[in-house]
Parts: sequence; C-alpha cells; structure tokens
Amino acid sequence: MDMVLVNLIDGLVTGLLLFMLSSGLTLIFSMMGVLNFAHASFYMLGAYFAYQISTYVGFWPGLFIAPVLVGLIGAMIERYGLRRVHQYGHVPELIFTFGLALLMEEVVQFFWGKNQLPYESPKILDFTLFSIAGNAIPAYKMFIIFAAMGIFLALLYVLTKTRIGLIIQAALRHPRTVEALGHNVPFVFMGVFGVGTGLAGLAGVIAGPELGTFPGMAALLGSIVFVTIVIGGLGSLWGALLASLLIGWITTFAVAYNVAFADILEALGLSRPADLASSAWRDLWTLTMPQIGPILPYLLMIIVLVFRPYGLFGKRDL
Amino acid sequence: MRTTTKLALGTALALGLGATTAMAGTVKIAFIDPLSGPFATTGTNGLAEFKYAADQFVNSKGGVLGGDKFQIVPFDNKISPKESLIQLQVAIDQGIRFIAQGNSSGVANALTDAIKKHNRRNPNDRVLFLNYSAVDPALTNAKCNFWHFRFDANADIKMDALTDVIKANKKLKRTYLIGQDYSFGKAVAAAAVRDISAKIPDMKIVGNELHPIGRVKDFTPYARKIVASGADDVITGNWGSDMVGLGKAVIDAGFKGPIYTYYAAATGITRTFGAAGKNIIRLVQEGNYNPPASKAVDQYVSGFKAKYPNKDITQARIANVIRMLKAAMEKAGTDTDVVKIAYAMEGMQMDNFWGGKLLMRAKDHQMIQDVYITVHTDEGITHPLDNSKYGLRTEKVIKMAGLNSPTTCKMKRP
Amino acid sequence: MSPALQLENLSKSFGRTEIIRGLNLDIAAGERHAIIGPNGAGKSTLFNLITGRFAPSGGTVRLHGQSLRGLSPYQINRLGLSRSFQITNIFPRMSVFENVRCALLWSLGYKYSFWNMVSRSRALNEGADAILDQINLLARRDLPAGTLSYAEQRALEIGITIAGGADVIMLDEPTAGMSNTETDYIVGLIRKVTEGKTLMIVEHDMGVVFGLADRISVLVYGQIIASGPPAEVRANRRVQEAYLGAALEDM
Amino acid sequence: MTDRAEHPAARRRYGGLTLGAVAPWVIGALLLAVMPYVFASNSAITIMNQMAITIVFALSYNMLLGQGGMLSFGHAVYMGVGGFGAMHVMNWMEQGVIALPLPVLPLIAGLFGLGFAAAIGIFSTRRAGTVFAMISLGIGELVASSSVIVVAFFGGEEGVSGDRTYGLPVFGHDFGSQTEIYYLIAGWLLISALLMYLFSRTPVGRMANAVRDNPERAEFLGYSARWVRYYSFCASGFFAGIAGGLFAVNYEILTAENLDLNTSGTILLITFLGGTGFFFGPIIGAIVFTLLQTVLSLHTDLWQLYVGALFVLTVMFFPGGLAGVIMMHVPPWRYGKVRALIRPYLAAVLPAAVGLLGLASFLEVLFHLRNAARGEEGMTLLWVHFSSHDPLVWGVIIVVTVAAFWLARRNAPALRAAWDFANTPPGADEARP
Repeated sequence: MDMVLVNLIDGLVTGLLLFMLSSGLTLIFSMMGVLNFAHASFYMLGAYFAYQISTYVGFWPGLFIAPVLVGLIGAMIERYGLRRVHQYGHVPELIFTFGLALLMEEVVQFFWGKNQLPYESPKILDFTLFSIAGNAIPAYKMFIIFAAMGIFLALLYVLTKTRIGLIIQAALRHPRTVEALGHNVPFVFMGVFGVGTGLAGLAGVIAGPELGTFPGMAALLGSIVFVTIVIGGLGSLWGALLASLLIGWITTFAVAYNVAFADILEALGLSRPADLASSAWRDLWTLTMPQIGPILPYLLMIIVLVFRPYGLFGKRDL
Repeated sequence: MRTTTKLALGTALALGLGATTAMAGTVKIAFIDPLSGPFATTGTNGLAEFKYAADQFVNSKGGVLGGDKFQIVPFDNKISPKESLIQLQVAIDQGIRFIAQGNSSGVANALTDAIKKHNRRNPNDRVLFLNYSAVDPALTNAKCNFWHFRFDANADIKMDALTDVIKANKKLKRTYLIGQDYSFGKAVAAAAVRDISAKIPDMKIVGNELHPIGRVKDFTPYARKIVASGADDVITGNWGSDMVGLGKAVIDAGFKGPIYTYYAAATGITRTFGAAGKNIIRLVQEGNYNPPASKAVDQYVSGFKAKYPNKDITQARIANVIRMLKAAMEKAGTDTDVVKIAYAMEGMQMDNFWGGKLLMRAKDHQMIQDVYITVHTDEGITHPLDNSKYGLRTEKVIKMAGLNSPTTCKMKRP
Repeated sequence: MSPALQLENLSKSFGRTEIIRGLNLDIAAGERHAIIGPNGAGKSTLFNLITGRFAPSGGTVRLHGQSLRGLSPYQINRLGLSRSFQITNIFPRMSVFENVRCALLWSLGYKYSFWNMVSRSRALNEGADAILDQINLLARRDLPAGTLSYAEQRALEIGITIAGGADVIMLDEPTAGMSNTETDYIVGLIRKVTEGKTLMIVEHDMGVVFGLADRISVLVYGQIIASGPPAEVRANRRVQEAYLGAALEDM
Repeated sequence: MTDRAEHPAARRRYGGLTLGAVAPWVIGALLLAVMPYVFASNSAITIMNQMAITIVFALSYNMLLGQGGMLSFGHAVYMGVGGFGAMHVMNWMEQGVIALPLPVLPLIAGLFGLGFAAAIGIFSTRRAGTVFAMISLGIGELVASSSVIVVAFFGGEEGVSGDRTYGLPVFGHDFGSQTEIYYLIAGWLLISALLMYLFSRTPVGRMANAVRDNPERAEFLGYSARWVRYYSFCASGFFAGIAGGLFAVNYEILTAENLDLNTSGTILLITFLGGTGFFFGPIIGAIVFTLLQTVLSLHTDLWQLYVGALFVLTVMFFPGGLAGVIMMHVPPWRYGKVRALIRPYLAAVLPAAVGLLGLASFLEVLFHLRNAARGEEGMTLLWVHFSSHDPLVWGVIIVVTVAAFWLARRNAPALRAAWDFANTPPGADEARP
C-alpha cells in the first residue's frame, strides 16, 4: 500500500512535467493548427540556458530568465520562419518544425557539446522531504508539483478571467472568428507561440536537474508530448492536464508491477509451449509489463484516434 | 536534367572517395565508429586514444618493420549498422586492411558477418577486424571467426570477476539485476544469474528486469522497486543516458549500497554523478590508472590529458590493440599479409601496458587480461575524469580473468 | 412512376436548434426545381441532407423511390445524384482537364482499378474534352484549375458536377458573386448541360430562378411554405409577406 | 505545383507512346547500365546501391505524401517488415527449406510490405491529415519498440543476417560480388520506378491526387476518399517493402535501425528536399542526401548541422524542393529567356553561395578551435591548410562572408527583376491576368 502512494506521487511528478510541455503545445496547436514538432526542443533549450545561467548566478535567476529567453526565441522563429511557411499550408509548417527540431539539437550540441551536463537542483532543495517505506521523496519533487500546479492555476486564470484569455479561448474554438473581431491575428499567433515555447522552456528549467540535461532529452520526450495532447483533445487545457496525469500514472504503474504476460496467457487458458526456446511465440510468453510500459501511451493514442478522433476531452476535430 | 544530376554525382563521388592513394610505408587502420550524433563523444574519445596510442607506441618509436608508420583513418558510422557496412567498403577500397570498431555490439555483429563474407568472396583483399570494445559474448562464441579479435574482456568474463568481488563481500545478501532490453543487457543478466547461482548459493536475486533501451524518461519507478525489494547491491550493464538516469534515480530514492556497472564513467557521467555517487558507483573494467601501475602509465595518461584537455583515457585496451598489432606484425614479418598477422596474433602473449600480462586466446580470439573493480570517488585519485575531482580508484584486481572460461567457438582457419 | 427525388417528413437539428422541420417535397423526373428562401432558411442544410453530407435527424430521402438512409455521399453519387457547392470546390492543383476526367472515372466503370492507364481510354479522354467543350473551357484545358478566374472556376464546378452523367443534378448557388454578364453566361450553360435531366437549384438571384425553373419551392425556417410554378409562387401572398416582398415588385 | 501529366504535344492523341514519354526511361536505363563502368570501385558501387534503394523508398513515400497527401512519420516500418521478411526467406534458402533465385526476393519483400500495409491501412487511412500522421507516428513507435522485444521475427538489437549466395544461380551468377548486386538492384529500381509512375496514371492514382486536393469533392464523384487512400497506402507499402528487400539483398542484414523513427524521419526529409510535387523529385532528393550522408560525413563532423540547416532553408524558401527549383526554370526556357538570368545569377546567387560557405567555414574553424587536440592547430578547409588559432584566418573568413552577403543583397533586386522578365511570355507586355 505504501508503494501505491509512492507511485502515485512519482506518477504525479511525471504527469505534471508532461503537462508543462503539453499546455503550451495544445495552445499552439489549437490556435495555429501547427503540430509543433520542435516543442520539446524548446524544452531542451530551456534546460541548457538555465544550466548556463546557473554556472554564473545559481539556479533561481535561471528559473525566470531562461523561459523568457526561450519564449523570445520562439516568437522570433514564429515571426521569421513559421509565418513565412504558413502560406504554403499545414503540411510544410509541420515539416518546418520537424526540421527545426533536428537543427536545434545540432545547434545545442555545437555550443554545449554532446556530454550530459552537471545541471543540478538548488542546494536549498537538496534534501529528503520524507520517506515512505524506505523510499525517499526529495524536496525537489515537491517543488516540481507545486510549480506545475502554479502554472496550471495561472494559465486557468489568464484564460478565463482576462481579456486576452477570452480572445484566445474564442480562437481555440473558432479560429476564423477572431480575425473578424478585428484583432491582430499574426501578433496573437506570435504571442501564443512565444508563450507556448516559453512554457516549454520553463518545463526544461525545472525538469533538467531531475531527468538529465543532454542532447537526447528533446527526442526522448518529443513524441510523447504529441501523444498527450492528441489523447487529451484539442483546445482543452483540462484535457491536456488529465491526459498528462493519465500518461504519468500509466507509465509509472506499468513499471511498478511486474505483470507477466505468461500469467495472462495462462489465465486465458493457453498452455505454455513445452519447448519455449524454439517457439515462435516465445517473446510473448516472456514479456513483462515494464518492458512495454513506455510504449503504452502510443497504443492508447492509436485506440483513441481510431474511435474518438477528437481526443478524450476535445471540443473539435483534429 | 537527369544526365546532369548523374554527372554531378559522379564528380562528387570521385572527389569524395577516390582522393586517397595508399602511401607506401604506412599501415592504415580504419576507425569505424560514431563521430556524429548522440554517441559521438564516445567515438571521438576513442579516436583520440587510438591516435595517441599509435603515436606513442609506434610512430615515435621508429615505426614497425623498419619504419612503417601507423595511420588512424576515421570513418563516421553514425552508430548505424548500414552506414558501418558502407564505410567498411570505402575503407577497403582505400586499401585499408585493419578495421577497428567498438561501439555497439549490434554494429560489431554486422561488421564481423560482413568481413567474414568479404574475406571469403575477395581472397585478394582480406581484412582483419580489431574489435576493441564490443563485449557481446556471442562474438567469441557462436559468431566467432578467424578475422575477428576482441581486446576487451567480454561481458561474461567481467561478470565472473564481478561476482568474485560480490562473493567476498559478506554483507551483500540480496542482488537486483536491471538492464537495457537488448542483446547486451540480456547477456549481462544471464551471466549474473548463472554466476551467482553457481558461486554464491546464499545470495538472493530479488529482481531481474529489462527496460526499453533509450526510451525511459524517468527511472524513478524502477528505483522505487529496487529500494522496496530490500536489495543490498545492484548490477547493471546500462550505458549512456540510461546509466545516468538509472543511477541518479536509484541514489535519489535513498539507495546506499553498491551499484555495480560496466560503463558508468567519463563522457560527462562521472561529473554528473559527482558527490552523490561517491563510494556507491562501481565499475568493472579491463584496466585502470588510479593508482598507476608504473611510471610509464602515469606519463602516458598525463601526456594524453595535456594533448586532449577535454578527453580522457576511458578505454585502456586501445593501447594494447596498437601494441599487440605491432608485435604481431613484427613476429609475422609483414604488415600487409593479414592472414600471417592473424596467425601471429593467435595465442600471442605479452606484457599488459596497464600491469600484468596479456594473452590472445587462440581458440576464440578473446584477449585474457587482468580485470579491475573500481570505485567512483575523489579520494586517492591521481587522474580524475571529466575535469572534475572524481575518478575511479582500483578496489580489486582479478588476475588473468576468465583464463579458463569456456567457449563454444569452433574456429575455422584458412 | 415515382418522383426523381422525394423528401418525406425530413428534419435536422443541431443540438437544440432545429434547422429543417418536417419537410415534404416531390421533384418529378425532368423537372427544373428551384429552392428559394431568406438567409438561414436551411437551404444548404437541405442540400447536405439530400446528398449524404449530413445524416437527417428524422424522415427519409428517396431517389427514384430508393431510400438513401445511411448511405455515404459516394454511394449516393453512384445512384445518379450529383451536386455542386456554394463555395467553389474543385481540385486546385490538378489541371482543368484532370478535374473533369476524374469526375468521369466512376461512371465509366473504372472504379479503383490500377491496371488501366487513364491516358489510353478513348471514351474517358474524349468524354472529358467533350465536357470541356460544353463548358467552353477547352482553351484552358492544361492550366492548373486553381489559376482560373472565378467565373471559369464556377463553370468548371458545373462541368465536374454533370460529368458523371448523373440524372439528378443539384446546384448550390451557381451564380453567387458574379457580375451580370457572367450570370447570363452561367445560366445559359446550366440550361444547356442539364437538358433532359432533373435539376434542383438553390439561388438568390431571382432573375436566374424565374428564368430557369419550372417549379419553385420557398423554404422559410426549415419548412416549405409554398411550392408550384413560378407564376403561382409569385402570386402567393404568404410568400410575398415572408420573403419576396419588394424584390418581386421589381420584376 | 501542378501535375504536368499531359504533354501538350500529346493533345488529342490519346494513349500513343510519345518519344518524350519514353526517352527519360531509356536514358535512365542506359545510365544505370554504364554507371559501374564509370565508377568501378566497390565503394562507389555500394554507395550507388544505397542510392538506388533510397530512391525506391523515397518514391514509395512520395506516393503517400506527394500524390496522396498523407504525411507519415512511420514509413520505415513497411520497408523494415519487407526487409526482415526477405531476410528470413534468404535464410530458408540457405537452409534448403525453399529454393528460389535471389532476384525474386525483393518481390517477396514487397508482398510482406503490402500485407502489413493492408492490415494497418484498414484503420489508419480512415482519415487524412493530422489523424493519419499521428497514427503513423504511433504505429512507427510501436513497431520500433517491438523490434527489440519480438526477437523471433526482428532478431533483437543485432537483427537478422544471412548470406545471399545460396539462391538458385541465375545464368551462372551467385550474386557474391557487389557488381552483380548492383545490376539486380538497378533492375528492380527501374521496374519499381516505372510501375510507380504508371500507378500515378491509373484511375486510382489520379483519384489519389483528387483526394489529396479535396477529399470531400472526390466523395461526390462516386469515390470513397477512404478507400482511395487505402489503395494508395497499400501500393506504397508494397514498394517500400521492395526497397526493404533490396536492402536485405545488398547488406545481408536488417537491424532495429531499419524500423526506427530516425529512418522514417529521414525519408520524409529526403522526399521533401527533392520535391514532392514532381515524380522525379524524390529521386533527386535520394541522390543528394546519400551523397551528403556518405561523402560529406567523411570530411566534416558538423555534417548533420548543415543537413538540418539545408532542410529548414528549403522548407522556408523552396517548398517545392530541388525539383521545384529546376521546374521553375521551365517557363524561362520555353520563352527562350534563360540567358537573361545568367548574369543576375552570377551576381547574386554566387556571392550568396560564397557567403554560406564562409559561414560554414566560420563554424568549422570555431569547432576546430574548441575541439582539436592541444598542439594540433593546423586544419585543412577547402584544400587550404592553415592554423585555426590565426587571427588573420578569422579576419579573412569574416570579411569574405560579410562582403559576400552584402553583395548578394545588393544584387538581389536585379535578380528579381530579371526573374520577372524571364517569366513573361515573349510579346506580352504584362503578365497573364
């Protein structure tokens, strides 16, 4: 029972980290129709910037400076890159961000090298908050939970209580109408892209010490973020939150329990082949849940797309 | 239009590939390993070590066979088997007869197969495969062939040494095995289970699991299981970011016992573990220089660091590859006839530069050498890694590890 | 003989809003039938219900007596019903000729075949050229359809609609946004290409409607308030009150 | 980017084989036949084999992206499944289970690819656009992950290897040498390219274009958009499978690499770089990319940075890809105005190219300065040997780069004017309305 609690906390941390990424992506995707493949690259950029800042002035200033820098870079890329490609249609836009992801990984390697960087959580949070059955819960994990909650509440406030939030919400549901209301749509797009990538950068600043700061960190997280927003559905902040938590817990619990497929197969009344080593089904009989844990979200996504193409909580079609 | 494209292609091909003419008096060694992409650090580090070893042991000592110099020719295989096979062909066309490769057993498997077939189909330009790092046991067992020589201790030999040390530590009663879900990870786990049950009957294996390679974002759930299992020690063959992620998560979760690893050092890993990994992370490897075995070793490592300030000697065996190749050429009296050189290398014995002896076992072309169990620490470190305070200090040396280890290899000789 | 198109008690709601409310209409074979009505009356929705783009909430559509319930647009098209769109709906990156040729494929029995070469079929290519001739676009044959002028694109749209040889043709505001001369040109075109076929047309331009239609139905708030020959509809008091008003005085 | 399928000369002469239609294929076949005599070295042949395989794969990808409007992030899966199937059959040939001549193997691989595509397509082609793209990503990730789990078929990380020389001999050839394999692959390249070209000329191939442009309108022409996509998808899977079979025959090994998302992403990159709007676009893309990958990577460690930059710039400025750039010059050529472009090109494009080279040199020198061994200051760039620590070198590179870009910028308006002029039909004073 203690382990369930520990896993719930760990899954929450994973899910909330994912949410910081997916919230920005879902804003961008819903408004601009651009599935930003480079989103996780901005997350990586956030971690690298924060590392560089932390070597001069420590962790905390980086928490604020790095996301702003990333957001500015994101806005510049929207202004001078994406807006240009926009006229050719959605597929070239998608391909542009795809190429951008490749390029950003190379650029990061050019400046910071290919090694893992020693980007660490601040000393003040470097202690064990409490332990459950010998399992330590570091204070930094709690910090992540609170930071992500803070972001969610702030986003919710901006989207539901402010004027710009109402415009964005309208644009999420009816992308064409905002233009008719006389708003400067390119500027709104640039702003949304900047804020979205800035959020990704913030996620990088916070996740860098926890999950490691290395050139592969974007690719590792890249596609799972799309999976999250596709499952969550378009234009829904709540959808993004719930899908993130769902995936966080699925991947955590799949690893935590060694469910063997052999047990399932036997429960189904199948009998284990006598000569397992030469059976064509040997891999199925030796499979365990932790082996496939990380790919379960993809399976979930395919099922969702086939039966509910607008996602679990989506308000309109992809 | 199509014609011009093909013409352009032709020019480019001619420029790119044909521009090398074999210089007489040079022994070229193709270094086929990742020089770009995520594993480039390991590749470029190995390349520097090869160049340095060739300079130190051959070129600055008057060359081999009366003056022939060693030249290391780098080829970027992007850690892809397909690219490796293309670069192998390019290397052979440039007249290169010695192929050095190490990163990824998958690539080594592809190369050893391809070289075997190439040597059978093209008896006039046969090549030797100097495997300096790929440790999948299959390469010197089921898949062994006359052209392949392995200079690292294979995964089984290292595990044999490791379990000796674990057996000696009476405090360790419960072991947890975790590794990447692919051939090497599985080989490590299988060897651990075999050796522990044979040698340490009262040891309990409390966990034995594989995780997807390079796809785990957060190792915390794995760490939780390890802590919850009450394990005293952990054995893992993980490398790269999977190693860092696992190690950090396990330490963060409050684990205090030793973590026995194969590849948890250098290329940023030592610096990242830093104080957290002190006296917890342990490595099994085929050579170490803290403390240096001799003045020559000390000078060799210092010299390398002076020349490559951002790199480290991480693969001690590379020095032995160059030394043994040179010795075999001198014994065979040729630096071109690879069959004679291979015969000379079979069963060859010589001093190990890092201390002790070397034996290239004839029956499976597996190098037998001392294996070291080392610990990640900042105490008693002469040569730290990653420009940090931390490095690896020798805790135990197993002399001529795996000298009598069995092999299923049935070597066919030309 | 059953009517070419028969709507029985047809209804459609979006959420709580009822757009089409229990609509009944028969259109005889060979008839030219116009649907008129104020904006938001549900004319386009009606088209979409008949052609299978939307599923009706209630009621039935029959084509030559056969119920279309549950059929997809492509299945309905194969039964001999073809439509055009209010917003120009062509294949912009393909050539004008390709546009028409694609529209001919199914009716000539090519289905999903991947063993016939389209360039080798005389019937296909001559048929496509014949239709281009009919809609006066032969000179524009090899241009990308997206580069045509607006009127030409509307003509192409009609060409694509009639190419498959369907005997029931539905045109959704074919003259929308056109100048007078362009409108005259398109009306002539429609008259020519729908000779001998059943035509159902939605139109705002009363000149077009009264010049073209044999019968007119007036759709207001999802119901047909009047249906009959032009003169009868023109005289209908309810129609005048509800919709036509001053527009008719000008005629 | 229209499909210029109908040659104006062929107007009203339906179905006739014109010289213009046949000539490219004959020239292509002749070129393929003489290439091994021009580039006889094994490595050149190996690289040409790699190119040919990539061409087949890229063409099959363009059946989806260019002709069917389906953006796939998991196309490697179909090539991989075909290749692994072929490897197993090859091993059966070695064990004597079945006896087949080697040249048949790619066909079998194609059937594997077709079978897998037919199964996946049932649900993935129901919708186009983002839904299709994301399902393809999910399938790609699932299959790539299972490559190390389902060892029985995919052989784990080390893959499945075999020996191609155990097939039935064909006219005395056992296909041991690279040259024999080259001709086998070249033959299959020609056949598959021709078949893929012809596919685009069939009713279902034409409708694939229609569905790409406007799926809804296609539905009102009697065609189900979903089934049109499905048939294109299956055909594409078949040819991807053939590419996998050719890979198996050439390398005699397939590994997890063949299935992973990198390979899928690379083929998207190749196809887009070459140009999706024209049939020959992917061919150019495959040739250029293979050269970049194998030859450029021999000369610089930064090659991936350059490829990434090239790709992003292509998407931004030439969405039609290299083929689009080539075809942009067809109208000036027809109008006989190409000569008017030469001088502006020399004045603007040449400096721009020099500027880009200067930028690359700057990166190379910076990279060398930061990464080379102590004491090894010398480096060679563009056949010039110098020290990366020499301020003079830095000065020269910076001055040349800045000057070149300035020149290109200054001459750009002239190029634009010349371009407009060259694209105006002779006799017409203003452009077509």
